Amino acid sequence: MKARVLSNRGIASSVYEMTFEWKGKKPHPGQFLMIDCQGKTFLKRPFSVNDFEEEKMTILYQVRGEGTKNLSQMKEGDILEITGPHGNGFEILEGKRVLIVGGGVGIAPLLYLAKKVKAQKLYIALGFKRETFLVEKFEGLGEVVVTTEEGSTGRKGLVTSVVEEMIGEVDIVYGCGPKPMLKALQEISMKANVLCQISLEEKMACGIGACLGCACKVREDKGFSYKRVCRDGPVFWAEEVLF
Amino acid sequence: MKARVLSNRGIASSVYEMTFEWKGKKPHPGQFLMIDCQGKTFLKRPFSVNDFEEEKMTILYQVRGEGTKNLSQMKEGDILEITGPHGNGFEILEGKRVLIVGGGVGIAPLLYLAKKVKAQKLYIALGFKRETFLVEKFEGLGEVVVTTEEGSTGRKGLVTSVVEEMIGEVDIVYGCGPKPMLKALQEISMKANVLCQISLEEKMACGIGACLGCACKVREDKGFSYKRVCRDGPVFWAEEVLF
Amino acid sequence: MNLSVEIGKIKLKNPVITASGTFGFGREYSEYIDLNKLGAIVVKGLTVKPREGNPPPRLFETASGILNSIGLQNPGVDAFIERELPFLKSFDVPVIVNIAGETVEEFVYMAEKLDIEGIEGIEINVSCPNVKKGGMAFGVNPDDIFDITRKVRKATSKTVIVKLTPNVTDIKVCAKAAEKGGADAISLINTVAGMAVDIDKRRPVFENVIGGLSGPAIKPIALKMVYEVVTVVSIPVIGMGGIMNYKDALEFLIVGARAIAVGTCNFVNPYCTVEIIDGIKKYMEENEIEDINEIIGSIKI
Amino acid sequence: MNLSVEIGKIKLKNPVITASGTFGFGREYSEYIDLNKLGAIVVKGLTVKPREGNPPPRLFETASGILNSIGLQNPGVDAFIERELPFLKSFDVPVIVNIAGETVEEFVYMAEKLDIEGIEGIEINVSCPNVKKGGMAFGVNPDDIFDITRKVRKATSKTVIVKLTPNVTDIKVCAKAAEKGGADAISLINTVAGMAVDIDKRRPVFENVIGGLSGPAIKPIALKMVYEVVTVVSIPVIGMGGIMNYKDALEFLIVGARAIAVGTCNFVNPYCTVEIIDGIKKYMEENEIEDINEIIGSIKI
Ligand SMILES: Cc1cc2nc3c(=O)[nH]c(=O)nc-3n(C[C@H](O)[C@H](O)[C@H](O)COP(=O)(O)OP(=O)(O)OC[C@H]3O[C@@H](n4cnc5c(N)ncnc54)[C@H](O)[C@@H]3O)c2cc1C
Ligand SMILES: Cc1cc2nc3c(=O)[nH]c(=O)nc-3n(C[C@H](O)[C@H](O)[C@H](O)COP(=O)(O)OP(=O)(O)OC[C@H]3O[C@@H](n4cnc5c(N)ncnc54)[C@H](O)[C@@H]3O)c2cc1C
Ligand SMILES: Cc1cc2nc3c(=O)[nH]c(=O)nc-3n(C[C@H](O)[C@H](O)[C@H](O)COP(=O)(O)O)c2cc1C
Ligand SMILES: Cc1cc2nc3c(=O)[nH]c(=O)nc-3n(C[C@H](O)[C@H](O)[C@H](O)COP(=O)(O)O)c2cc1C
Ligand code: FES
Ligand code: FES
Repeated sequence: MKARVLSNRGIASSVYEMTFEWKGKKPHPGQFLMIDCQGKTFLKRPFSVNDFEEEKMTILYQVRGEGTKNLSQMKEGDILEITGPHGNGFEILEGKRVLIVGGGVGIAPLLYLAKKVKAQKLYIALGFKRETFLVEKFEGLGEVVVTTEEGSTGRKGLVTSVVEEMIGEVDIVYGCGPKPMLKALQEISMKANVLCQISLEEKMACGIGACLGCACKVREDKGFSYKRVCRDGPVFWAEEVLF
Repeated sequence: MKARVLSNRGIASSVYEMTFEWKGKKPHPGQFLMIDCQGKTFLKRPFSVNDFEEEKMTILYQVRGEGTKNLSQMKEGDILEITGPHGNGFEILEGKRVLIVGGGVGIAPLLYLAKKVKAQKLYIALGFKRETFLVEKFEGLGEVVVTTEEGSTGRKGLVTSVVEEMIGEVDIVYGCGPKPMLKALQEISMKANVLCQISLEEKMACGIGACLGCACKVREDKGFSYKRVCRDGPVFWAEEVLF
Repeated sequence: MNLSVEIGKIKLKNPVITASGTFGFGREYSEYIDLNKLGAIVVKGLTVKPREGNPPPRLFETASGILNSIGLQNPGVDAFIERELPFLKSFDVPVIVNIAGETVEEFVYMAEKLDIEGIEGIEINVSCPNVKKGGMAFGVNPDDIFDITRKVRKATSKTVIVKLTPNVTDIKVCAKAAEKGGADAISLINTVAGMAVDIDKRRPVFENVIGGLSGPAIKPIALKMVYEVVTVVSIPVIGMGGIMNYKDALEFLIVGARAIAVGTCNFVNPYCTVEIIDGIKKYMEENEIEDINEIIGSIKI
Repeated sequence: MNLSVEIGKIKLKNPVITASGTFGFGREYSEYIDLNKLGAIVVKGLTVKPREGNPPPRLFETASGILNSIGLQNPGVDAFIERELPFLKSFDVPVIVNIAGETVEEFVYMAEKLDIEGIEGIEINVSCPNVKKGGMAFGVNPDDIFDITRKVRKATSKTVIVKLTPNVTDIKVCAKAAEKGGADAISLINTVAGMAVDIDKRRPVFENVIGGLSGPAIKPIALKMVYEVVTVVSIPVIGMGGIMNYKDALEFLIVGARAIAVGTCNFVNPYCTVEIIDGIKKYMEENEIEDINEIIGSIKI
């Protein structure tokens, strides 16, 4: 599907926010889009839905390689080729005490989730290395705690320390961020016997479940199997994932 | 070398004129540039110098494939990667009666030539299928005759018919255009024993004479040899070319 | 206008097939395109027992291509028959099953099991470069190709297609061995063996070290091999490798492929197979070609 | 910081070489870069007699690569010595001469002729896929490789490098044959055989039908073969195929290439060899690597 870029701006060093027209299906929080980043890239690249409202889609992305670099150079009026929304998204259990945990650019899918989560009580913990971004958009949606590694903004330390403190007060945790963070969420939530869903990343080709390229190891009765991050995920119950 | 696009506009159906800043060497008429057309193209593409004045280079190009399509979408401020000027260019013999003959987008190198040719008398014959372009820029530089195949503008017929009529009144012919036209120029000029230089095209990789990819068959004492369009040309004395 | 072609006993509405392993069992793509429009569907390679496949990462993007190291993850031949075949049977499109054995006996076992209604062809994958014990060893040796083909031929009433690996000195010898073994058709090329290194970790990108290269990067290689094979066998050839659009498809048909398969392109554009069919139709209209068979093998050397 | 490496008796300032046929005899590129900065220059393939080469078109752009059908156009070994070598000798850079014979005797003849001052190495091109009678036949047969290598080895005092074709089932066997024949080093890969068709004319793009594929498209194939060869020979390996930047170069060095050659990239960017040298230096600085030899073969499997 073709989509017209409405805006594209840097919001932190090498982090951009892009909005584009969206005439396709309405996304569910945690779902992602496959975007042709043009230039010399060959495959489309996956990006989470950061926000969505009547025909306007937002993504938040970090420049990492050729594809994201090309994206960052796009301007209003440019046309993108996109498929999606893909994947399962977060399972929303209404009326719970919810903790949303994001690390770095992993906060991307969590804004739209925070808007749609229908919690009884919503805590939002956002962890950054040094520079923070997008925090203001979370404010008002729940009780926001920010951490930075050196304490330049908010609490000093890792966002998982916040989770450790609060785990007793919530019914479910939703997380997205770097692998070590997700692993910590898995441990903390399993120990506390609290529900936890995490959004994973893996290299993707098709994004729809056909190529079996985006394998993620999950627990099975008899041992393990590989699930597809793009179709069976990207969101998994933390307890089933084998890191 | 990086060059900033100053303007890029369509001047006829699928024919564009682009100008860009040029801090490189001053070109000689008939020389060409190798331009990275970006997108999925791999090799640079050759384009003749259409015009040049103090740090401003102009090319005229027709959209034919991926590369020229990408070029046509560039905007002011975009940055191009370019090498050149390459090739020998036209040999300018001062004070002669000159006939410049162009066919279609082959007129590209002839504008800059017409400006620099220092003729005693300058005739310019420009042939088009139907739509004409750039003619106004040639006016004032010499006596201009335009032909179109159906006679929609100017004389009806092929530009070579003009050459046949005028060959007796000139000392040298310079030509650029489709192969059949160049072949006709070769025949007419050789029959009339008039000097004639033609600018050839061939697929290019390096553009500087190293890959031997742009072979053009030329007469040799003992038979033939292949010369390099990019380095030994693109301009050849018509009599030496074996079509 | 006739677009239909025949591969062995299989009648295809048009010469556009899906390449094994790039189209799953059709389910995912059925959300994007009408499967009934396809010439045929070749399903993901099956093994006797279910296989978990290789650990991630399994994919790596290269210049105009991808390296994959999926490791033949599949539910096994029984689960395929039980869980996937019924879905495929609900469409009016020939189903070809790709099988990857580790021994000749396994190939024969699967061919027998799959000699059932709803399946029209068996594609013998003697060439998957990802399984250490399996494919590779067979695919490069003409005698093995002959042997497997002959035994599978005996074990099934279906059209037998032998899929060749490009990682050989002389693909013609392999093709002739398959023909002599009784193959109804030959398909090629499978992926080209390749590798990538993570320079930060100084490790191969894949645990298996070697992966299979596919996509437009390999198209010239594929086209050359299809051309060579067509000149030495009289059975139909299914050409594939890097086909991204109808023009690429036409190149393969012109050199003599009776049908073409689209693989990696499905990942880039899930609508591509149908777009290629439409593109071929349009080309035929514009060039006033009545029958696709006028294009097939029409190359002038 | 040490960037120098040794290939046989040749000492290279750094491991970056130009690939034969992509750098002419150095003249054209000397207008862009300082040839003294290069590890070595390998010149265009030479034949006993001058060769005119193939009729145009000789080039065709493919996805991330090019097909070429130059047909070994060159002035012949005598004219090289007379007209090109003096220019090359004016630089402080090892010159390696690539030779392409049509018979073993021709290889030996050229090797003897070139056993002169100003030349440091002979690269035996047993693999040029463009000449019908020549290269191909030798390059795929280990016995021929052994034979040519042995005889050239005897005919010259220079470092002997055998350049292998990738168009074989098992490159390891070819590499071992070259080593056994007395080669000082092995270089690979030459171009991959490929083809393209003009769908309007329904003709092959090249009169020769088949061309040689080079450029980033083939990098994964090249890297895999270099890796394989390194594991089976103990002589140095020069890796090439699709190298476009210092990261690509590092991949080859990490898998074990003692030096790397840059081919097609020169066409895209005439400054690329020097940029690659600078890139490797910067990488070593940033990673506090004192000696390039710490990188070579450092892959962890
Ligand atoms: C379901 C999903 C959702 C995602 N959502 C977002 C998002 O909202 N915002 C965002 O900035 N990024 C997101 N990513 C990651 C994003 O897809 C990659 O950063 C992007 O593909 C990199 O492309 P590139 O061409 O710039 O880099 P490349 O040159 O392809 O790679 C640069 C680096 O990024 C790594 N990388 C490449 N692709 C992936 C991938 N698919 N997953 C993880 N790492 C990768 C590479 O290993 C390499 O180290 C998501 C990934 C997945 C799987
Ligand atoms: C010395 C020289 C000067 C040139 N000057 C101009 C100019 O001033 N203006 C202009 O419009 N064009 C010029 N050309 C032609 C121009 O280079 C090609 O049109 C361009 O490379 C096509 O690139 P593409 O990616 O758009 O098309 P592609 O997809 O590469 O090809 C599209 C079509 O163009 C043909 N083509 C591609 N490259 C060349 C080539 N180098 N020569 C001839 N045909 C080719 C192909 O065979 C094909 O039919 C010149 C060519 C040469 C050799
Ligand atoms: C992810 C992936 C999985 C594949 N799995 C199989 C397989 O199971 N069996 C098989 O015979 N070929 C398999 N192939 C090879 C393709 O069917 C095809 O031969 C190859 O990819 C070349 O075509 P393409 O360039 O159009 O992809 C696979 C290819 C890819 C990319
Ligand atoms: C135009 C061209 C001409 C070539 N000529 C020769 C040659 O004369 N002798 C030779 O051994 N290899 C020749 N090669 C092969 C290159 O040296 C190199 O092995 C190959 O191109 C792969 O490297 P690359 O991808 O970096 O170009 C040639 C390659 C190209 C593209
Ligand atoms: S990306 Fe293809 S199955 Fe997930
Ligand atoms: S383009 Fe390379 S020699 Fe002319």
